[in-house]
Amino acid sequence: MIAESLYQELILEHYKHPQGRGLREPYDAEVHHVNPTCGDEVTMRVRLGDGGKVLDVSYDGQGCSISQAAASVLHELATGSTVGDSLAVVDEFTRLMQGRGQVEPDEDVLGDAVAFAGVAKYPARVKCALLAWMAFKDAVARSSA
Amino acid sequence: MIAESLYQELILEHYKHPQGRGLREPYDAEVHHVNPTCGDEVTMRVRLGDGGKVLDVSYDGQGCSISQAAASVLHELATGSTVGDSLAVVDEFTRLMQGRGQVEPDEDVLGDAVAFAGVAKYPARVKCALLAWMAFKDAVARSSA
Amino acid sequence: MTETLFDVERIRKDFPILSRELPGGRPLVYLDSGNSSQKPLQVVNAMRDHLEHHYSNVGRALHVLGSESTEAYEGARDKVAAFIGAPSRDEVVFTKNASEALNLVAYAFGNPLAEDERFRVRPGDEILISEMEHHSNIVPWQLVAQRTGATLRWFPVTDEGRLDLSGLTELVNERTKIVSIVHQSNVLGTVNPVAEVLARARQVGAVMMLDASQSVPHRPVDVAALGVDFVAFTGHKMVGPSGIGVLWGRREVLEAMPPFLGGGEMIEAVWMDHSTYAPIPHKFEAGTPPIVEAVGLGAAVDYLTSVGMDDIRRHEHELTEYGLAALAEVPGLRVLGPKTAEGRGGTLSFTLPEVHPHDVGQILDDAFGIAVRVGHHCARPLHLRFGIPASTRASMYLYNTTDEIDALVRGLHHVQKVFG
Amino acid sequence: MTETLFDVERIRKDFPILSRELPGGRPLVYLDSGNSSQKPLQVVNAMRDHLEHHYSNVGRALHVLGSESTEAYEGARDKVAAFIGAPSRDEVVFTKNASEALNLVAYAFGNPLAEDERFRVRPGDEILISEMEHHSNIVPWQLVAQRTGATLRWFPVTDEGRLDLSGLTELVNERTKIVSIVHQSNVLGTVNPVAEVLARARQVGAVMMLDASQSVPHRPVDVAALGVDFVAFTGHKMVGPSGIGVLWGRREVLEAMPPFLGGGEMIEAVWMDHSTYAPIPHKFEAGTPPIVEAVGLGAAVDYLTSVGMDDIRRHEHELTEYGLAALAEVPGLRVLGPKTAEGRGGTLSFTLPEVHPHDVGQILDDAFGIAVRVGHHCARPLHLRFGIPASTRASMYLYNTTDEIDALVRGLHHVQKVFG
Ligand SMILES: Cc1ncc(COP(=O)(O)O)c(C=O)c1O
Ligand SMILES: Cc1ncc(COP(=O)(O)O)c(C=O)c1O
Repeated sequence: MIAESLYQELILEHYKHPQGRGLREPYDAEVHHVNPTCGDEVTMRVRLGDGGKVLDVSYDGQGCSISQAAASVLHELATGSTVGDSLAVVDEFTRLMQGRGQVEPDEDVLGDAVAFAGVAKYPARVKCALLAWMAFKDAVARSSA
Repeated sequence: MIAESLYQELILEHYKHPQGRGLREPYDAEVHHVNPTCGDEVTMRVRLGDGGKVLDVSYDGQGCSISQAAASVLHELATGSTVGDSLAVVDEFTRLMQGRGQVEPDEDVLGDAVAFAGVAKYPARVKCALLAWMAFKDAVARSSA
Repeated sequence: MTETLFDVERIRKDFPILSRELPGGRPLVYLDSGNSSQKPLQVVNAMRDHLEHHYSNVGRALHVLGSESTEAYEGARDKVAAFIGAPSRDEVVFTKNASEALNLVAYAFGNPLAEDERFRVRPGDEILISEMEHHSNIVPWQLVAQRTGATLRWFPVTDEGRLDLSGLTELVNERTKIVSIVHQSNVLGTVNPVAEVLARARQVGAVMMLDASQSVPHRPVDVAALGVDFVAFTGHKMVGPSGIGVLWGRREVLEAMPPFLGGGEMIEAVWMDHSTYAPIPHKFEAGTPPIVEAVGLGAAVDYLTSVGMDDIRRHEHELTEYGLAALAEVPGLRVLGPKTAEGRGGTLSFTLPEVHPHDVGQILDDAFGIAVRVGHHCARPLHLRFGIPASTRASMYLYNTTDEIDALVRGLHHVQKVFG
Repeated sequence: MTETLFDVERIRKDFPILSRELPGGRPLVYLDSGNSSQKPLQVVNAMRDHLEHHYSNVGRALHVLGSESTEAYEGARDKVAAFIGAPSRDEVVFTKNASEALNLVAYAFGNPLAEDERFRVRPGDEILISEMEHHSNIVPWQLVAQRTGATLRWFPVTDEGRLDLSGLTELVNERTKIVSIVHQSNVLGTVNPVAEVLARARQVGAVMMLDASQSVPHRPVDVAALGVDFVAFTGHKMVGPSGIGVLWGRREVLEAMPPFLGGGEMIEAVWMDHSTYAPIPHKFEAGTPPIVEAVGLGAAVDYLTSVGMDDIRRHEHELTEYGLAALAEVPGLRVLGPKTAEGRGGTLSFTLPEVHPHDVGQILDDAFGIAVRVGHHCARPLHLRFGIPASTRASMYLYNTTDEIDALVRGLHHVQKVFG
């Protein structure tokens, strides 16, 4: 079934057991992003340390499995990484999502996030996948500002 | 050619040599009717006498051959007739014009006006044929009022 | 299979798309007609025939093609007028969709050019809608309120998805300029009681409009019998083409309104510094109208009439009963709106615990080719009222079958398995 | 036959209606494309194919048909954007026709919801159009003036049918809010000098709009090169379907405008008491858009591009030269507008002494199947300017031939014989 290309086991896993969910203190910036067309929303906090280290990515929100799993995967990839590296992942993830299924994902950069490759074929769902990731990018920009 | 059903010799004759054209005194009522979609216009005066006699129908205007010939034919039919008889002709003429080519004209009532029968098949031209006749009806109503 | 007289299999043959195979070999189960309906060959062919043999602009042209197109276009108006029981064909205004029809009326209110007292709006005047409206019957009125300082108010919705009329006499009061409500909800299926609201509107001299986008396609609607001032609906939901909608209005009220869009065809005569306007309906039809779309809508009305609107209503009523019962078997599923088929149409919106509607819709589509709508269905305030961001909606039409409802229920079980 | 490279006979085969026989065995000579153009099979088939295999509503639907329709609809926007050189696809707004596009912009001016100073209108402010406008670029501005107390002014037209720019600096002044003129006249054929007017508009900070309904179909138009703020045109005149028009606007200006029609699809989020709006272009596309019509317009743009807009312009230029020379042979015939083909398109309007245009058109049609337009062509003030109530107009397009012009001239000789 085609559905399997979208609903990878890993996505469903993250949806059912989200990693790092919940808003935590302390944090440098908090942002709230909404996808008004479907009502999905996410609140995202980041805490940065010396040398551009991402100390914590905490979040809360509601939405479909894609948007929720994407937040969970993001938490795993970004926490403990650096601002530079994590933004590189965000860029690669964005490129993959906006590639309409034509982009070959760079697994080395994306790690688990590669499971979302199938989403790129569903334009209506791309926004769901990107919601948390755009919020993260926004929050990082505000922390560093 | 189909055109011949519309442009009867008699219509062209009246167009080229309009009868009773020109505004005359005295008169009981004057009206000005316009067909805004095509710019055709007519000014119409009627003079009534005792016993509902139509003493004069005088007019001026501009427009296509159908509208001008219709005014000329109207002048001939109505002048010297009575209000009652001439309005009967107007009614029969209106019925013919609005009949979409399906109405059998009553030649006894219509006289020369029967030459316009072909116009009824051209919805866009019906208004041209009726312009002067409607103006006449209006003018008579005002004179009698 | 459903019932005896209504030959749904024969009807389905008229709709080529229904036998289309989707990628991956899935059959199509189209349960999204509340969003937009499919079109029978009769409509598609009428449009093609017109384009290939008769097309030209209307009204303005004297030649053969011009007369043929004008007759076809104005003939479609006759058909629509007869279909909704309009006292006069001149009361049928063609718009681009229901939304334009609603905005057309909204723009009359508080328009500085409105001479009729009914359309004058002062700060403190009130506009009344309901909480179950489609955005197209909310936003135009918000804009009027913002332009004029009027107050926008609304009927609440009861827990079971009916219009809450308990506050009727206070909500419809001397300050109320217009009451505009939906005839049949596009989310709940609820059919609203028009007479009661209208009676009160008449008492206070308010104008009343019905958004009939979801009723005209599905049940016999007689505008004269309804007795309201305006009725709006849309071609694409009634087996007609996109690009055309209808505003019906009572002659006297339409005549009292200022023009909306200005331009060719809506005028009587134009000078550089002023214009006079054509009589209705043309006064409200500026520019080249949706000619081929009107031809298609005329064919759609013929089609619906030949099937029979009473039979269509009955068929959908049976599907609704069947669907409500079938959905009740899905664990945890919560239907929005009336739980019985009485006073409601075949629009079944619901939520599933722990599964977001986007995921429901996606899996139904991906795995089974079942097309439903997910989201707020352009009725976000109604979803807020029920405390949910979104729902899944299966909406039915004359070509749907109980088999398709069975497929939906099977699909929902699968969804629950995936997310179990 | 005309020229060497442009294969008009091959093109004519794409338009089934052109080989239609009219009642009485007359061939069709279609010289009314300025009114509305005919459609090639490529357009008709694209629409039919969409209706039979891919149709559903756009934007809102997640399922297969929804994605296919959305891709087709938004794909049409890409095509139109490329066709007119729009810097961004988001600047292309689909309307129902050119008239709606013009009204959409007009309704922004003096709108109480306009926050941007450019759209605020006070009594004494000025709106500038010209005496050669189509009613659709006159009446919307008369309505703005009446709503706001602004003054409507206009460029006069010279005896030879050109825009009289002698008063440019006075007419475009500090009080001018908007200059809206036609790019190519639908009566005179005149192509107006945009750059000169625009330069002055920029000096005084006025917004500038072009009614390109008659230029986009007939010559390459690059909106970025033109440099104005808005361009309006319409699908049915460019071998596309009825029911769809286009407003192109510079992103920054479109973003500064208040919304026009309210409803589904133009919103971001809706609460009962307020709403936020979608980004352009959707902010201006309330309700279900003309989906199938957009698909048809996309196919029309593909078709025109495959023929080549430069070649179309050249072909029409040759027809215009030929036509002007041919008409000059008809005794007493007076052409309105430029007497040479330079800076004018293939729209040949004229009067015949002593014969009313209605009679001309009727006989051409009845006797020879020649379709021309008669009347004021929705440009009554221009006719008043020339002291005539009406004219006869032959307007040409890519599928017309010099043979057809010959037929027209023969027809006119016959007309003169009948009325001689
Ligand atoms: C110059 C011009 N402007 C505007 C229009 C109006 O276009 P539409 O009728 O598609 O709204 C037309 C055609 O009728 C036109 O020729
Ligand atoms: C109840 C209701 N009102 C209005 C509309 C708007 O119709 P359209 O999109 O054709 O303008 C719809 C459908 O979308 C609807 O369901």
